[in-house]
Amino acid sequence: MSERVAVIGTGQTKHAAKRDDVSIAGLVREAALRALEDAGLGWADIDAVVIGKAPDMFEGVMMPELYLAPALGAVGKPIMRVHTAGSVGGSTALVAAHLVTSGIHDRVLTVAFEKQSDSDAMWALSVPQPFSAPLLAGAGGYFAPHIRAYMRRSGAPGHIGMQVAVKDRLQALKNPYAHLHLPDISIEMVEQSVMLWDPLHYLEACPSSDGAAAMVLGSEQAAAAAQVDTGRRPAWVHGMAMRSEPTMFAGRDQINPRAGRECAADVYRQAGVTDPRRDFDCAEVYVPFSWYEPMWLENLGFCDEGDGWKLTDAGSTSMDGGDIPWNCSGGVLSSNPIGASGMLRFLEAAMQVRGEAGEHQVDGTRRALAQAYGGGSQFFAMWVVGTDKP
Amino acid sequence: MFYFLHGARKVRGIDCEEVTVDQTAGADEGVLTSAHVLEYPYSRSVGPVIGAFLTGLRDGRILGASGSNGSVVVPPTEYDPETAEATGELVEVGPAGTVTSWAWIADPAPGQPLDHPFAWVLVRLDGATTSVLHVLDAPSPSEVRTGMRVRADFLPATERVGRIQDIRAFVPADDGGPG
Amino acid sequence: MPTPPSARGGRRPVAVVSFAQAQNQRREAHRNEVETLMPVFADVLGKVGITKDDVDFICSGSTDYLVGGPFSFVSALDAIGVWPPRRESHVEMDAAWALYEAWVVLQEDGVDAALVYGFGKSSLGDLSRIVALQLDPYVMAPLWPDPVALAALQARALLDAGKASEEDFAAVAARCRRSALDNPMAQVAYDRTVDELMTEDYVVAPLRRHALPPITDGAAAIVLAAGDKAFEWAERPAWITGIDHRIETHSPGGRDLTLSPSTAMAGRLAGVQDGRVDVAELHAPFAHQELILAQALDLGEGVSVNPSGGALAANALMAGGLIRIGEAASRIMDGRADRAVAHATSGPLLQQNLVAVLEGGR
Amino acid sequence: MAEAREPVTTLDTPIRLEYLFSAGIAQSKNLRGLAEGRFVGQRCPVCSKVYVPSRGSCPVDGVPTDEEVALGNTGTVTTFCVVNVPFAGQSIEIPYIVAQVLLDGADISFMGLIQEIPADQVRMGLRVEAVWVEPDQLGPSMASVKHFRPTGEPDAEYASYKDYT
Repeated sequence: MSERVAVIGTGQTKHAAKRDDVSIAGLVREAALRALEDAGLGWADIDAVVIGKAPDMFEGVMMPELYLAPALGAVGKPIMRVHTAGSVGGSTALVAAHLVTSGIHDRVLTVAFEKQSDSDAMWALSVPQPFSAPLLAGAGGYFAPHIRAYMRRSGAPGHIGMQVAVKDRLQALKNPYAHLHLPDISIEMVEQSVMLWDPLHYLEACPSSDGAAAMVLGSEQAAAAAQVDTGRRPAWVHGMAMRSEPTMFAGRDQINPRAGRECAADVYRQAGVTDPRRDFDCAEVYVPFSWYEPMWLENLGFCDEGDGWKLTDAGSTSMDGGDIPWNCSGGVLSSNPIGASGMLRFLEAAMQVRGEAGEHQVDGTRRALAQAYGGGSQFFAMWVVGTDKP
Repeated sequence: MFYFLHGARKVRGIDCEEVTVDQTAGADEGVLTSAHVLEYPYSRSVGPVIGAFLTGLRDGRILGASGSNGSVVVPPTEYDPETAEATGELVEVGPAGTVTSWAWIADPAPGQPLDHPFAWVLVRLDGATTSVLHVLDAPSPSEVRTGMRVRADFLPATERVGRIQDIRAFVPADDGGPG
Repeated sequence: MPTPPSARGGRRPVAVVSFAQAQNQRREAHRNEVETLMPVFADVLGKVGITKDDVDFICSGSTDYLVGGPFSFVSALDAIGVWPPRRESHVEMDAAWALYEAWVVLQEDGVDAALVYGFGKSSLGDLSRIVALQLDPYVMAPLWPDPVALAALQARALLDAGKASEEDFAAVAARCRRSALDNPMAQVAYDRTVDELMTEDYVVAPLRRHALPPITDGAAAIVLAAGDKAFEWAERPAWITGIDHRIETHSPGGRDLTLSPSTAMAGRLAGVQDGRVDVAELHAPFAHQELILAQALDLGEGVSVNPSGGALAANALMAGGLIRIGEAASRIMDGRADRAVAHATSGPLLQQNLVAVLEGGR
Repeated sequence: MAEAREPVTTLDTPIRLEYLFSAGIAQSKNLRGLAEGRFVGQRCPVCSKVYVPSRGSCPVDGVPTDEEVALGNTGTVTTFCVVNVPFAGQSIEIPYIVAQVLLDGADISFMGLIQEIPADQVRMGLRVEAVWVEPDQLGPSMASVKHFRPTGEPDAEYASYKDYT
């Protein structure tokens, strides 16, 4: 009964540690204007705007959709602001997509951003709160123990994380928008980088970036019109899902969270995917620390539990000869404007399906998966996009 | 860092009734409270248009942006606030203008531009089609009215750094100007 | 089986079937947000005899700046128990927009019921400084204008335009606070005449103390249900026959502050004009704003405006808009009204507005 | 004014907001326990799991955890990481160990500092006990726990804590 929805335009900024050439409005407009241009549309063609970002404390602007509404052409239109922690870029795209699948709007602009250099990401993510435990470990200190637990549970050898770190940075060299371009990246270089939170090296962690991502989502009619105007085909959304679970509770599996498994099952059912490794041509998955690639390979059902690291080890997730390339854009390990990082996954999957990914295009991609997660591995957002109209 | 509060705090009067909030309530049942400060010295990159505006303020002049249908937006934005299309060239406006609304503040709060009583004002600068929010340094509310002429009073050049507070305040101006 | 009234926009009839709120108060001295929300959830689910497992979607509205720390919505989830994993989302907006998101999701198959909630403890910080951070961060927020001063600029514009008098502001405040005497959840209720109120001092001229809202700690929740499920759970569901929201430009100096074109547009698209309005719950934190909103919605004589007392009786930030929808829906559900308008606002000086039309049908 | 200056490209807008944070009823009970040098957990009436610290609700069942449970001083390291990076607010000499500690009788682990053992000898399953600060330093905060140190008992079996990593 739902209407079809497709991605008909994508745009992103050049991501960088500090985009000191733009205001907040300038940053989001850079991505939004590229998405509009890609869709062959102007501001007046848009029916509604959905904007997402992580905590307001990054920029020190409370509910910035109010200040940004005129910058995004939203005057006289509906605008919504989503915040679901690290998964927000993905869930923002899903809220926008529902505005189309529900039959309410035809063309929705969705934007996600973070201009975290206005403050400091480490500070904003862990503003010290009264009565809470003293800051013991910093951001990675939260995830490193889970990585150790994964290694113990799966028996993965120590070099797997470094392999992911190298692979994603090599792939980022093919993405002109990526923040990190490290042409000399190698296992040795990762190994010799500072061991931040043992077992995590510095080069196994994501950077802190300024950046924005934008998409125009269209109804079946809007997609047909855009294809005629621009000659570029839409990426059809074959399935979308969100799941949340509590931050902590007795017996919670933080390595292979049930919310992630069930979110994947839901989105696969909608898209008719039964064997993700076979049915997808590539995937964009939120991997902020290298070891999350093998963990999410298992969580997303690309292999049996405990076998994720074997796929990484065999090079299966590499663009260079792998059968199921992950994060051809360079992923979160290469660009991390936190609020936009999830939307970049969704957007990059759409670019692959549209054949518009340039140098990091996986030829012949017909179906791709995007995943974003946030909080303490507790919020998940996913979509499946494909070339075929569902 | 941790303390139990004794005595009630008088809360700044923005309630609809004079209220004194008893912050010891709850302590009787052992509920703990603590002071918490959220503080950061944000440093914002401003981009070309706001950058030009702030540079202009540092130089002692006020710039607006040309928008659609002959509008001149002050303070200027990269985009027309109604259509989102990019704004055009920057034009000098003011420094005099007309008050379009005002509100008298008898008891200024910390961080506000003046530490003695003043009026918040919306000022339509000569040559602009929108109004700027700032403060008016006037002796009393009886000397403020909508439609009155005012002009920007800049800080001395040596004290201007390129921020909205480079305009110290607006002041009454009996210039008989366009108002 | 009865049929729901015809609706605009949506393809599937969706109704409010339950509403609950915490006692609105100046300072909740004991409970944290989780402890405040738990009894509200028990109440809102209990009223229709369901559990958290009966809802397919959960959506909330809140802001980190009231608490002064990031991710405040995350711990609030512990008040529900989102296990097994749930389909859940959050807007950093008044929870009225969370309700809008839920209404959108309910238009599709597979989702038949949603729990929507909002919460805000305004007593923790200094609201007059916090809210200044909603303004343009380059040229307005650095001046730290407080919300009362901004509201006074708007009230002055109304006076200057000859659209209202200070007595009109007092009349709104007197009526709302008098209505609030019948609302056990209200924070401020009294029976005072306009003449009495006009003797109060100005806080920021032309606003006297009565024209201001209280500062409130509060929380609220609503259960939405689609189609048959609404009839199953409620004797008389409050059907959302229209809902829309619009925003205006940001800078107060770029708007005619005496008008609310976004409210007018949302109201038109929600179908306010399609029938007689019995009750209107308008989210007007300042007395003069009710006049602007009533005019924008073209509410004529005979409409009972803010029978709950409105935001002048309790002003829980991030929940206040949702409470307007809940109060309007309650009057449909208990048969006191057949057709109600609910309004929510966000941002400085009514920048963003949502309007919903609720109907009981036959 | 005379000399040409660089155009303005950045704007400093310091923000300072003051709050009165309130811990709430349940968390206050736990914090007052810490001020007395002991751990206080709370049991969920539905699933019987013991939470420490509790925020007042069971995150699974969404009901108040009213029953207080006194917990002992010992527990097990379920997983850990070695911190090698200096960062703002840090007061301990690097490298050091931050571990998830599962107190005996509790059903949830929390983060704690491990000391009095060389960093390279810390392991999953290590049995530890809390070392509290001097009595006059005790306060309603996890800062009352100076660190955890090995008890010398044999390591816990992996199976006993693998669900709590």
